Amino acid sequence: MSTEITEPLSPTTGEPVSTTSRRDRLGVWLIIASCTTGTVSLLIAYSYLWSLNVNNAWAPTEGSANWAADWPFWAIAGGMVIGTLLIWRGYGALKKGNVGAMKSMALISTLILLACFIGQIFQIATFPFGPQDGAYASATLWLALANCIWLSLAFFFTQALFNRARRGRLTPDNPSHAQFVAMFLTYLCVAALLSAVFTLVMKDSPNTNSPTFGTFQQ
Amino acid sequence: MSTVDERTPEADEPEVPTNRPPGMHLASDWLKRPYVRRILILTVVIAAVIIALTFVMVAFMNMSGGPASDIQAQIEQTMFVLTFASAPLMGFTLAILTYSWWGGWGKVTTETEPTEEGPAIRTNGVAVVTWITVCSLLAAFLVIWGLVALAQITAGSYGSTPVNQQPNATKAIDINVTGQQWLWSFEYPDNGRITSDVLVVPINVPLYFNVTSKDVVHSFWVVEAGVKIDANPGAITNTGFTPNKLGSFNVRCAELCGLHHAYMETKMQVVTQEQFNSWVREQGGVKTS
Amino acid sequence: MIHQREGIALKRGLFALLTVLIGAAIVAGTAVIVSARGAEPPTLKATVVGKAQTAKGELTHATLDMSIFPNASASQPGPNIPQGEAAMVGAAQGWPFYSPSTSLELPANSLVTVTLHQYDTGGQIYNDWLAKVTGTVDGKASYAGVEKTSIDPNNVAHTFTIHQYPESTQPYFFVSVPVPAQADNAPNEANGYPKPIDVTFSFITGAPGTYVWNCEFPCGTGYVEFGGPMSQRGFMSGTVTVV
Amino acid sequence: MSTVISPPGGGTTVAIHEQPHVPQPKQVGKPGGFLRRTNFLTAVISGIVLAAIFYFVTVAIVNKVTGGGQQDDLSLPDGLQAEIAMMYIGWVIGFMAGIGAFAGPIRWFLGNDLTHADAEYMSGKDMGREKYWKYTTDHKVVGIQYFIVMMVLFGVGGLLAMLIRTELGITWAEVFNPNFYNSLIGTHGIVMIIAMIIAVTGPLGNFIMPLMVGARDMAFPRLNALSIWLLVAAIPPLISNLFMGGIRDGWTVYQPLADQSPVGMIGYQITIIVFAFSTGIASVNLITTIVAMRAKGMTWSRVPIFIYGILGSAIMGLIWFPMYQYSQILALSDRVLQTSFFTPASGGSVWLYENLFWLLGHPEVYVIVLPATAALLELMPVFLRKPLFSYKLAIAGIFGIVGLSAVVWVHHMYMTGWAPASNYPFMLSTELISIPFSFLVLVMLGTMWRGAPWTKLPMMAVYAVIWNKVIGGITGVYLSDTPVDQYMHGSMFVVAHFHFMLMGAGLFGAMAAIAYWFPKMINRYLDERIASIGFWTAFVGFQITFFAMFVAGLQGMPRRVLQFDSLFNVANWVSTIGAYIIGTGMLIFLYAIITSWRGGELAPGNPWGAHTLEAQTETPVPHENFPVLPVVTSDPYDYGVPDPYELADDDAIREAEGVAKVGA
Repeated sequence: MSTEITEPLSPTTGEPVSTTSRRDRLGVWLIIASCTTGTVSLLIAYSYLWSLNVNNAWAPTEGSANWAADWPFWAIAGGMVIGTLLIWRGYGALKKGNVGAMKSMALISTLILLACFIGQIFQIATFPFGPQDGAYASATLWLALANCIWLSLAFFFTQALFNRARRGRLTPDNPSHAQFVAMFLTYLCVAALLSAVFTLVMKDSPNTNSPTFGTFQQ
Repeated sequence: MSTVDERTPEADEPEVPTNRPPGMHLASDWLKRPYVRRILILTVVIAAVIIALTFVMVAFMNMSGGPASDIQAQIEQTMFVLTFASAPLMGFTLAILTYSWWGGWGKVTTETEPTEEGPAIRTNGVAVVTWITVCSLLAAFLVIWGLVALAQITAGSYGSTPVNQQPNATKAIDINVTGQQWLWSFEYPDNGRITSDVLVVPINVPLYFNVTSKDVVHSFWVVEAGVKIDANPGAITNTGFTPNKLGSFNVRCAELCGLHHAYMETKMQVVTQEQFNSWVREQGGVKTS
Repeated sequence: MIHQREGIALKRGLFALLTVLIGAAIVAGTAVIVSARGAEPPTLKATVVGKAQTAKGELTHATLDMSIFPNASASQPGPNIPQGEAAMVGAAQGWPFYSPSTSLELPANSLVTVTLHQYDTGGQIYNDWLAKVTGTVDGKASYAGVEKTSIDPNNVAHTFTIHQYPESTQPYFFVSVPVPAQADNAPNEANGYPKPIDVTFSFITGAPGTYVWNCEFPCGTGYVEFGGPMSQRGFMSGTVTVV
Repeated sequence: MSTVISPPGGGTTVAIHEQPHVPQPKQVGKPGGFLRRTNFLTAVISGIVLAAIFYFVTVAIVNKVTGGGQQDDLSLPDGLQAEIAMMYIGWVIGFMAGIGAFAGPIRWFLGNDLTHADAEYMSGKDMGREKYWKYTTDHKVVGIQYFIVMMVLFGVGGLLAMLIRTELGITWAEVFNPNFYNSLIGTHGIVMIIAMIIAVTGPLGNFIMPLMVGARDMAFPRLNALSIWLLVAAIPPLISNLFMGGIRDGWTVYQPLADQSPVGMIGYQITIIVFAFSTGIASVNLITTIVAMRAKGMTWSRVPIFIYGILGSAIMGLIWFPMYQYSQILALSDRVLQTSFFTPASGGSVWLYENLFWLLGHPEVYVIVLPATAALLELMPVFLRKPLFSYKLAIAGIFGIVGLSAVVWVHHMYMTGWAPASNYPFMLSTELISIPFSFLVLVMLGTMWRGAPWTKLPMMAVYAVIWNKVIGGITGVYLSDTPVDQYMHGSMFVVAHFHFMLMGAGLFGAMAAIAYWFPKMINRYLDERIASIGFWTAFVGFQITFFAMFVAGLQGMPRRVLQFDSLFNVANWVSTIGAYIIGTGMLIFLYAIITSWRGGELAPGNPWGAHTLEAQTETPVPHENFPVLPVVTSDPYDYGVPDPYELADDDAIREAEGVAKVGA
């Protein structure tokens, strides 16, 4: 490895940042892979309980009046998508050398995600059912709760991007952290959209003659 | 080292590189090597021991009076087949293991690291290909046998298809098995819904069980009949068998279910049809037509 | 040099032995402490009152007198499981329990008459079959003097159910007697409990053996109300020794 | 850069020179900053404090909500559910804060990045013993910490095992209260599972692996410290369950039975949730290090097989652990929030739990067995002075197992009746996984073939382990076969089988690996004689215990019972005697470790004459691992002399069979 280095070096290991960021990118991919399994297991729980309708207790109490409203899921997911696109945009600008754009994009995205976070909490608070009201209630509640946790993380990340851009840690020749955050946010968007789709598509359970609990009546 | 002569080739083997076809390809040459002979003998011995052990295993399985149904008999037969099929390969593995451990190829017992290097065998096409083929064939055989056996047993226990759709099960008896902490109870819907704490069944009549639980997961295990199915809360599972042996057998719970799990046991009494009918009558039920 | 080596080897051997001994001591100590902590309450012996004529001829007649309380109180302190244990399993004052003890001892090959004084309220039992009387003399039990073969499954407080111990060499033994519930508004007496419902039933014991018994009515806490007192020895479950 | 080490195969070496003038961010405070003030003690204190705060705050809130009265709904579990849960969460957060785990993220958030001085302080450079009690990022320190934690866990699990066998050996009475016995088996199970999961990938994966790939440290040193301290934080809740009513449901804690357990169950659930984070982070770190930080010239066909084993194990842990984690999160919410994922009366499904659980539950077995096996494959060539036989076949075997492990979980659920039809395909996949396993067996046999073993403990242990593997394998054939499993499922036969796999192959393999790398880690030899005595005593006891258990299972003894038919008495008496022998052996082995650690014979850099990179740097390993990063020119298995039998035919055969020539 020659000494004339055109790009900055990692202060801790002395390697060129391209080397360290390649490494970090792999790490981010792996973390996303792991998180995906988590999301998948929530979706499995939702769809499996929906398909079984054990003891006819999938639907929240009587009637379909108690399904959660669909639009909040989509609104929140939409907000997350916009926030994510902004970060990607900022990353693009940053690579071209426009740090200011990165800063503003990160700030706007932070505000949007904060709004989503508040909206998410509001949605959970206003569900037409409590956690005790059967399987649908539980599964939907947890899809929302997971999203809530993700959003708080996303808020942390984008705010951090803003801080780091301000402190000059995000430079055109060392932009990788913006990219990592954007990658993670993209995964969050996919997760949010998936839960929106699941809650939209799977309402009334297909299984209408499940056995009554503890008896032999089909 | 005393074993050097074993590791240097026989007189008729090439000492130096030649262009003659590889000795490895001639099984006869290979079999001439002393250690190969010894290992093959060991293989035969060990395989024989393993096969003998199977009889012991089945003897243990039958200690409590089984097999009480064709299903259990079939399970034991499957065990025989599995062992017979895998004994040679297992024997060969253990033979090489024993031979190397016992020092057939020499041993280095020095404190310092050995000075002599072993033969630089990186790989061996013949060995690899043979091994993979044999193992795959073995696995294939086991799978196929297992699938067939499973299909037969499922048919014998009516799998999950209702009993009235069973060609051979027109006169089968339905029994509702309820597991709850920490009791089994048996309801006879065909016999006026009488309920009993003991599973009383007539011999040579197909039985069809609907199994469920009132609380947590239990597992309905008729030991000597080789039938086991979980009793799940909120779901009904099915199994069945045809008892072919008079006597008293064990019904156990095979899934941890709390404080008295260890005591969640009862008996299965296999009796003659007459005894069964009289039992049903004194329980106040109606006998099966 | 060699000598020294051997000395070291000897020393190490001794220390290794010491390690093993310490380990064994730890295991033994823990076992003793734990087994003492989880000890069953003192045995309650059935009192022999003489002979009785039964279907099986003349047998020794023994009686057993127990009470079922809905909760512990000043007059009824409840099972004395160690304080720490109680806290650990979240044992509350509100736990129902059999009194005076849950470890029963009955004479073999004899007629045993059990009297239960029932102070607790109840409700519906999961398995109607357990509202039937099983395994007693001619399948009956007397409820406040009235002989019945079963009671209303929607008004059960507890059951007294002896069942098989996983041991094929001892006689099969199954007795289950449901105990009706107090009315929810039953007035309390001086001792802070309503007037008890007395349930009396008799069964014939066989050869000596060990069995367990427990209540089969969901009177505990947690999932299907089988946690808490239902899954804690000394409250709603215990052992039966036939000697 | 004075010393220049020569890589195996005597290739050329080049140096990656530390840049003298790396532009540094502004140094905030002294190097290390906040971490200068944190250590294990502060962690424990702040953990306890925060736990207390969370507890009392929750008590206050709950009293406000419920009006402080006695709970009237009996279907709620006993005890202070939410309060205890919050207490445990408080403990974990407080502990991590007290150890300084949050300093890094906060600094990143604020943009005060680490300077080189910070990094050096955090990696414990020129620090004494106290670095083992701090949030130290050096992989060698983390490896030792894992080593200690692992031995503690084995101590606890072993003690519980002895108690279990005592209960089962005394067939004429209940030694323990049944509900304590139930929590005994559960706690023994999960403690041992956790200990086995970290047994090889923890100490060796962290200490040896970076040396082996020729790196200066792991890819993410701070994540490395995070993973070990998360593990440490996760252990107290688990152990404490024994004092809070216990987990009375076996290590699988099947729902909804677990809902009836006292608050001890919450300890289990919190532990699993945290441990899953720890494992996931560790896996990310291991995989990245292996993929991105190998030495120059260490192509994928020159990577030591042990690295492949770690890689496979890490991949499975990374992908599948969240399933288990979420199953416990949902179970906890069933308990505290009264949701109904697993409570059938209100729409939950027990099958959902079983599926989520076993989706990790089975790969986890290979997470345990693979690294141990790979470690043996690594040390066999060294002691036989022969190349590893058919290196590529070994790799194929490892990744075959990793791939198939994802599609076999239902063989734990043959008898649940959740989908009888699925038994056919899953029986197929389960039998198929025996093929990649057979690859590994052939590699071992081929490596032994015509080799003269150097009879040191690690090599001798290999024979023991292969024996156990064969027994575990053949009994596995029975269990994977649905008809036979219909009899065996849930019986003692299963218990004996998985002990042969996890303990016989996993633990004994780990012991061999520890014995092999002990000189490198502790820079002293493991006392050969005492260790061997301990090992073989344990081995003999192991055979006695679990063969007797096979017998009990065949006779029809169910698992997890404390009283049983007198038919099983003899088997259980024998089994208990054997268990005590195991205990004795293990204690002797433990003593060997302690005494060698304190005053063993000093070891050279390369005690066994191995060719792998970790053997090329000196012992004790310098802080930077390698003064000069090595360059690899061949795979580490270039042992042995040309084989007269083979000289003529190698290439002919390889062409004929299309098997590629391996290595240099």
